[in-house]
Amino acid sequence: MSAKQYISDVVNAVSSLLTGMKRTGYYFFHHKEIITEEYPDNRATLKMAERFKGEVVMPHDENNEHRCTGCTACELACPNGTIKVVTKFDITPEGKKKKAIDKLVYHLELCTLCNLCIESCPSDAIIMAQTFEHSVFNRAELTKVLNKPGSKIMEGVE
Amino acid sequence: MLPDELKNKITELLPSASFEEGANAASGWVTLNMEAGDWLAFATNLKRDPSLAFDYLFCLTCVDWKTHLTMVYNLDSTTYRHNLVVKIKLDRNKPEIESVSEIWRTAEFHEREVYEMFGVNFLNHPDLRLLILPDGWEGKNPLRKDFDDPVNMIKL
Amino acid sequence: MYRETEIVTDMGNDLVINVGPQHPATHGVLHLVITLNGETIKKVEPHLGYIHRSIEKMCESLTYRQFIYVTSRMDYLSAHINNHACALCIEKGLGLEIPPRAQAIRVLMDELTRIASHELWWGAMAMDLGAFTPFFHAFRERETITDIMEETCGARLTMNYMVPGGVMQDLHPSFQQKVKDFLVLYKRKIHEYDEMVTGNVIFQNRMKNVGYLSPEDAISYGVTGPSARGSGVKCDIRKLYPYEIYDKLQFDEVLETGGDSFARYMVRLREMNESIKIIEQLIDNIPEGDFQAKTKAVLKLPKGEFYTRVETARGELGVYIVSEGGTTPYRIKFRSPGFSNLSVLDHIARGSKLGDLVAMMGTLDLVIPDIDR
Amino acid sequence: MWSFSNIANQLHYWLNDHFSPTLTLIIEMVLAGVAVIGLFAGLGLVLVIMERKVSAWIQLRLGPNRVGPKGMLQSLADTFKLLLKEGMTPSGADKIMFNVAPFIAMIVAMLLLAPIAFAKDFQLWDLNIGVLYVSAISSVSVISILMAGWSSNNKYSLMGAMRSGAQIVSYELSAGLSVLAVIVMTGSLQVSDIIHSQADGWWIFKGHIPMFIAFVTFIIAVTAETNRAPFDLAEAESELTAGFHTEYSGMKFALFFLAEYVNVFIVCALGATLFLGGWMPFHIGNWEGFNHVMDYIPSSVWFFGKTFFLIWLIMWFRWTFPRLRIDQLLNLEWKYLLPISMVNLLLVTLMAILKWHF
Repeated sequence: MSAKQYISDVVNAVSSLLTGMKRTGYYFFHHKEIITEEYPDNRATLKMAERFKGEVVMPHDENNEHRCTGCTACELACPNGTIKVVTKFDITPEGKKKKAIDKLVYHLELCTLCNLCIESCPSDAIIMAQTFEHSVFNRAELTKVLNKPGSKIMEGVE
Repeated sequence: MLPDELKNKITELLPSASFEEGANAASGWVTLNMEAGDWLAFATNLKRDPSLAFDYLFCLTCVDWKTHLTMVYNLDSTTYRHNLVVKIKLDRNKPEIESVSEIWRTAEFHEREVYEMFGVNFLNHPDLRLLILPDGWEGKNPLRKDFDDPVNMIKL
Repeated sequence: MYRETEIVTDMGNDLVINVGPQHPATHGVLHLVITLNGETIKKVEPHLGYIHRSIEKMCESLTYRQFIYVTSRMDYLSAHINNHACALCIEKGLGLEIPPRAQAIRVLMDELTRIASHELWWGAMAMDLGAFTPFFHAFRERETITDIMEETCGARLTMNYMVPGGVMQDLHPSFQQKVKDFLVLYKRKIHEYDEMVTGNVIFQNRMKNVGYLSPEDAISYGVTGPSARGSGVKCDIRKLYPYEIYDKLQFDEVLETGGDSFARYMVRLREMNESIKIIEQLIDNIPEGDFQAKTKAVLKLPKGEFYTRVETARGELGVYIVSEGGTTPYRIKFRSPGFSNLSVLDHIARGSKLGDLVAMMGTLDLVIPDIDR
Repeated sequence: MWSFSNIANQLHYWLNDHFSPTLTLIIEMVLAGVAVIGLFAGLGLVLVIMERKVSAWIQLRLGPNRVGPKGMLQSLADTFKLLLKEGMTPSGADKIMFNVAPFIAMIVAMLLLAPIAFAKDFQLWDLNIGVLYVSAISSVSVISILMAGWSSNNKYSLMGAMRSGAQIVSYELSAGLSVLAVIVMTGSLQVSDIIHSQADGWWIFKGHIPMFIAFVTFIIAVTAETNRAPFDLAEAESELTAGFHTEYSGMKFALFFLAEYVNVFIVCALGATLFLGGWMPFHIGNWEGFNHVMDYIPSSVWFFGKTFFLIWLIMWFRWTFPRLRIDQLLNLEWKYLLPISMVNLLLVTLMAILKWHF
């Protein structure tokens, strides 16, 4: 190795190191570039994307009515057995028997949030909610019944 | 090489080869059935022959057909870019086949995987040990169709 | 019944150390048994299976629509591309025509995933070499991509946005604008990657002439993706066996001839720019129309075998479906890139120093769930 | 201006008036010991929080900001946590050596605080071979690392310790040679003499380029000697998990941790003393007015300002550069730093003989 090359090696090495230090030094003094989100503190302003898949919920209107017919399409579509539809038979005013849901049991602890149940639902009875703080102290709390007590199916949904 | 030329060339090398129509039709790949005994010599030819030059084994796996096992070798040539699928029937009770890890080094890991998942014994494999299953594994081969594990497999 | 690992009692002058299953450099639960002579590596022996979930067995009991989501859990960094490969294979079996809009969306998402994956690789690799700062800087850009994903697909990492016949939902109305914003941000920040890491003399010394992989060995060991392209092997499936609309797009296959860790590093950095090129071509030209082809509610593949090859961020992913004509696959095999890429580690690591091992593992870009499946 | 020497002298006289000379000496020693332990703990806390803040800002983060005002009490809380944790000893370890090693690291760090002049006339022990004392004692720290690595009965620890041994021994050379450059200029090993010789300007300015080169070599060498990134091969997280202190937990780990930070402080204080004038304010030749203004800034502010500037520099290195490999580390020392500092020392000697410096 010639002396000239030796010196140029040292100079190049030092200059490459200084380039990196310039970049990190820039960020050291420019605190506006900080990207930390102070999560629990910014709950009020935190807005999730509207399509965010948090958990499966069943929307009810003001009369405590939902759109679920109990067709078990979601149960069949689910890869993990997350949804269990328990059906019962209602008597309609005309005196006919009609299938309806008793309970729609949803196991959040098994759910992979793949959206297949929502896609498969023919009457748009279930949707994805944007909640994400799911931790609970008791695992049993993750098993949810999606239809509210005393709810019934909306008029005109088949 | 076009599929028909490839078939002719292979028939030259291995007269006993029978071609399977329909399988892999969507990919347009030549599919070949052969006996386990000829495999090592034939594989060497596939790699060495300058007009074939199958130097890239991109997939090696096994299928359990309940009556027999089928080894499936998917080959590609980086010079000519033609593909070949080789299928070899094995006896399900005593599956044995020559290892091709000397020809395609990638086969070493894939064969170890097939060894533990299907129980195929690869002859002259340099290091045929359990790769994925834990040491001291007792019981059947997990990917065989009759494998049953009531503890860890949840039936839906 | 099986042969087992021999328990070595007399090691002579060798030092056998276990790197993993819990080790900072393996980014997961990979277990390498390394035989050392001083600081020099004599042998690397991978022990797998710590997170093997037997996805292939699981898929055998799931329907064609259902099993796609499971593949997100293989190579979680290119989850979208894995789903894409499965969807392609099913479509091949069904003989489905995909609407052009769906194809464009799929390719856009693929390339965004590829950039996100390479960004994370870049940060993690610099962290392996002892520079912690790049990790956070890479995440700044990656975060914008995951936000775009979240907006359109509803999830950040395991999107499950693919269905046989197209994509699950149409693009979010703000998608185009957000991607354009990302392109601006990316172009403003990409030179910092070179300033902080690529040009750094310590980094170059750590990477150059480390872990040399010859083209012949790369092919023989089945190494694919950027790791093989670093050795000059043309193996980009997007170019060789184009799927979707890749044959209509202008982009280059990135090749380096060095074969060492630095070449593999440069391939990945340059590949991000190629992905940016693809996104730029597509973002203003997304065709109008359906985002999903009409399919039956229950899919049944005809009897036969179907194989698709797709280029993920790590290399070639093969999906091999054997169908008996039912609603579930009879046998499914995933040829994951990580598994083959790992097999070459012993070959290239012999004779180098222990500190080089992290550089090699970093540039092979091993994702452990991809290896274990 | 008031100075520490007045307080110290008054205390000394007061003690002498009330107690016998022997008792006075004992009391003074105890006081000094308490001061050093307090300083040791205090410095550790301050430096840990500083490192976390520096790294956070470089990495686009906020850093600790929950405990106390702006997170300033975070390291205190961490210390309490470490105190409460169980200090485990692995069953295969050499128990005595394993438990003694962190204390050796701590004692070395404390001993090194003795000859440092924190302010004008504020020095525990102004011995006539102060610089030599520092070089000599700091070499002992490698023993604690080797002990920890060997006695842990862990291969990672052993490798970390061996690397550390090779590293510290070789980097001692160039650190010593660059210190020698200042000593050649000053002609004294006494810390107070070195500081006084810089009354008309710091050595880094007075000594032309060779002195600057000596300063740079010194900073690189001490970064390596204190096992800080990019030379943190003894710990090398991604290779050896935690290197020599893999098996340590609780307060024993905390002692290693604190000793590392105190060592950083000491080498930076030494660098500030040798090259940047210690507590000596910034003086330019014979600009009387300017020098007078500078004298109004307390000497302790000068000393700590310079020291913390150097510490910040070393932290900046750590959060920017990747780690070297072991052979590259030794190459850097034997092929680059050592020849450069040797030639440099010749130049400095020539300058000193010919009185070329200012």
